[in-house]
Amino acid sequence: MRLALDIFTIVAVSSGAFFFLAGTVGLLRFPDTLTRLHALTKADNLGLGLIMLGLLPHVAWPFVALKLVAVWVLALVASASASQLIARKVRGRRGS
Amino acid sequence: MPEFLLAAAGFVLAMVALGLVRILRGPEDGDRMMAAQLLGTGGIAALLLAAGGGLPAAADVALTLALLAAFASMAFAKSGVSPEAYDEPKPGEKE
Amino acid sequence: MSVATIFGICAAILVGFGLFGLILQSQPFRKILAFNVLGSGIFLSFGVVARRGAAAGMGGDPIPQALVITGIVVAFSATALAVAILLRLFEETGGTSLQDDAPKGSKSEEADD
Amino acid sequence: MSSELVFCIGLALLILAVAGFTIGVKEDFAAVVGFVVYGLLLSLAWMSLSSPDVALTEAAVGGGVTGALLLGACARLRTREKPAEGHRPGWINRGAALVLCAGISAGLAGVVLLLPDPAPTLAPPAREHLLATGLGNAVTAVLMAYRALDTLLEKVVLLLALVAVWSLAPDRFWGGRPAFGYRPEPGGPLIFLTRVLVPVGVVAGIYLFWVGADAPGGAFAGGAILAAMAILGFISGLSVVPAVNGFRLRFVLVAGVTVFIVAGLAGFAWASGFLAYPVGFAKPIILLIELAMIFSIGATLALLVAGPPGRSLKP
Repeated sequence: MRLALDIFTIVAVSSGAFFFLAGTVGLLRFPDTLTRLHALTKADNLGLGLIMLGLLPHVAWPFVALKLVAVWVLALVASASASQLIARKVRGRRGS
Repeated sequence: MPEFLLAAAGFVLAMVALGLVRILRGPEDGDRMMAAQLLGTGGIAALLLAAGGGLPAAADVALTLALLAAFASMAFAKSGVSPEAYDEPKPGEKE
Repeated sequence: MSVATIFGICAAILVGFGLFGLILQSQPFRKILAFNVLGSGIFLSFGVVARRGAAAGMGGDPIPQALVITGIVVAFSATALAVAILLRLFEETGGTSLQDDAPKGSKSEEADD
Repeated sequence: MSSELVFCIGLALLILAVAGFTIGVKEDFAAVVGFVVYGLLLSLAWMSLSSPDVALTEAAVGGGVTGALLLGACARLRTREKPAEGHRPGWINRGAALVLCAGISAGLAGVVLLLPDPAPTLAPPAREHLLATGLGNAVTAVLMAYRALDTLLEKVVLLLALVAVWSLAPDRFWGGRPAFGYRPEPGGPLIFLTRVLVPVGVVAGIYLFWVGADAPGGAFAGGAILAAMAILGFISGLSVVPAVNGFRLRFVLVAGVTVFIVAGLAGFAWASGFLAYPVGFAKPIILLIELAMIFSIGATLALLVAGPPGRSLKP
């Protein structure tokens, strides 16, 4: 059981870290602002989510686990809306 | 396992740190803001990974950071709009 | 080599960076930022002292930590005041240069906020 | 070398790089973004130094209200053409400054490295008297009991700073609303986000104050989060910055200091002197003071960001 959980953690955290790698590569290599934004959201949502998922078996108390889920949900809502805001700002500057 | 989590924390931090090159290069302010946003998320991940789920306080710090993660972006979104949008006098206000 | 040593050196260099920016940046806005970097370097060195004083089952000496907590908030209020002064200056004169009516070489009134 | 050390070295280098960037970069906006990032990294550093209370405060102040303040200021300063670059200091001056700063850094680093090895610490006495306060968090005990006078004066400093900011208002705006805040855009993401985040943030702020008695947290971190939520309301346009001469606003602003002073004076009656707490009742009194403080701190920080009264930028 222990081993299975550890393997689960390693897989989840590694894939989360991969999304951060992908997000960074996208942020650096993609040609314009809006496509970069697309790369960023992947890291924000999936990367953090997978890492949280991987950490869940390791937390000491259920309440802390709840907080981790709350962190992810907050980050999800916040980063999705923030991306919208940044995109609108970028588009607004181009449009006018 | 703690070693692995710490290594993962280092990796994530290194990745988002690389992303900071965008602050340097721009070219638009939006790009710079994005790098900060990415570092915010990556910082939360690194913080929790480094604590390895052990420290309850780390979850509180992460919660604070997550709550304020989009804060700078939100302030940025409005920052170009001048507050003069606010101009007409309101009733009951001293002039 | 310990965590405290690493951040101690980091804090010392931060203070140097901040001071350098404070002296050499010509725009007051940037001086404010530099001043904050300087301040946070000093806070961090407090943190190092706290960390080295770990005893009695605590991760660090609580007194420097408490000092830093109040310090962070006071540093913020000083920054807010400096920014407000700067914006007012900008409103009045249309610029933020400190050099216009001051003799060259005398640098800052912002510096000691 | 353990992997923790490697992580810390990496973090320290990153902090230095971002700090150097903030100081040296040409664009003001890039410097501000760098500074926001820098605050976030510092909060990680505080966690590594096992000071979670400071990490919380730094996260809330550095990541929240400071970012809003500086981004707003930067945008306002950019609204017109930037004045011509100020005179650049000559090579001699730069060299002298470099030598001076390097010297100070080296001196400080030396002092840090040469600290006596069992470093002087007040942790044991702080731990010893913790029981008498009824608190579980030594940092809160220092702030609210052992060195309560410092905290009280620090609150007064915050108020003075706010008065100083307000006094920068032109006469014709005195008593009015700060020129901060925008019209709401119905249906925009900002409105949505504000509606989602503010309730969570208010709960989180009060939660931090509440657990601060026994675990990392406290009134300063909680107050800073409340301030951030108030600012969110202002920038989304869902709430309006109150006029500075409003009675209710001023009541909230001074509530923390007032409760603190009253509790301090009561110390003469129920214990041995100013800011002394009666045995067994220290914790409820401290919580009461903190409860008043968290709202005062929140209001003060939010209004510091909002700036002096004045509804138009036009001179």
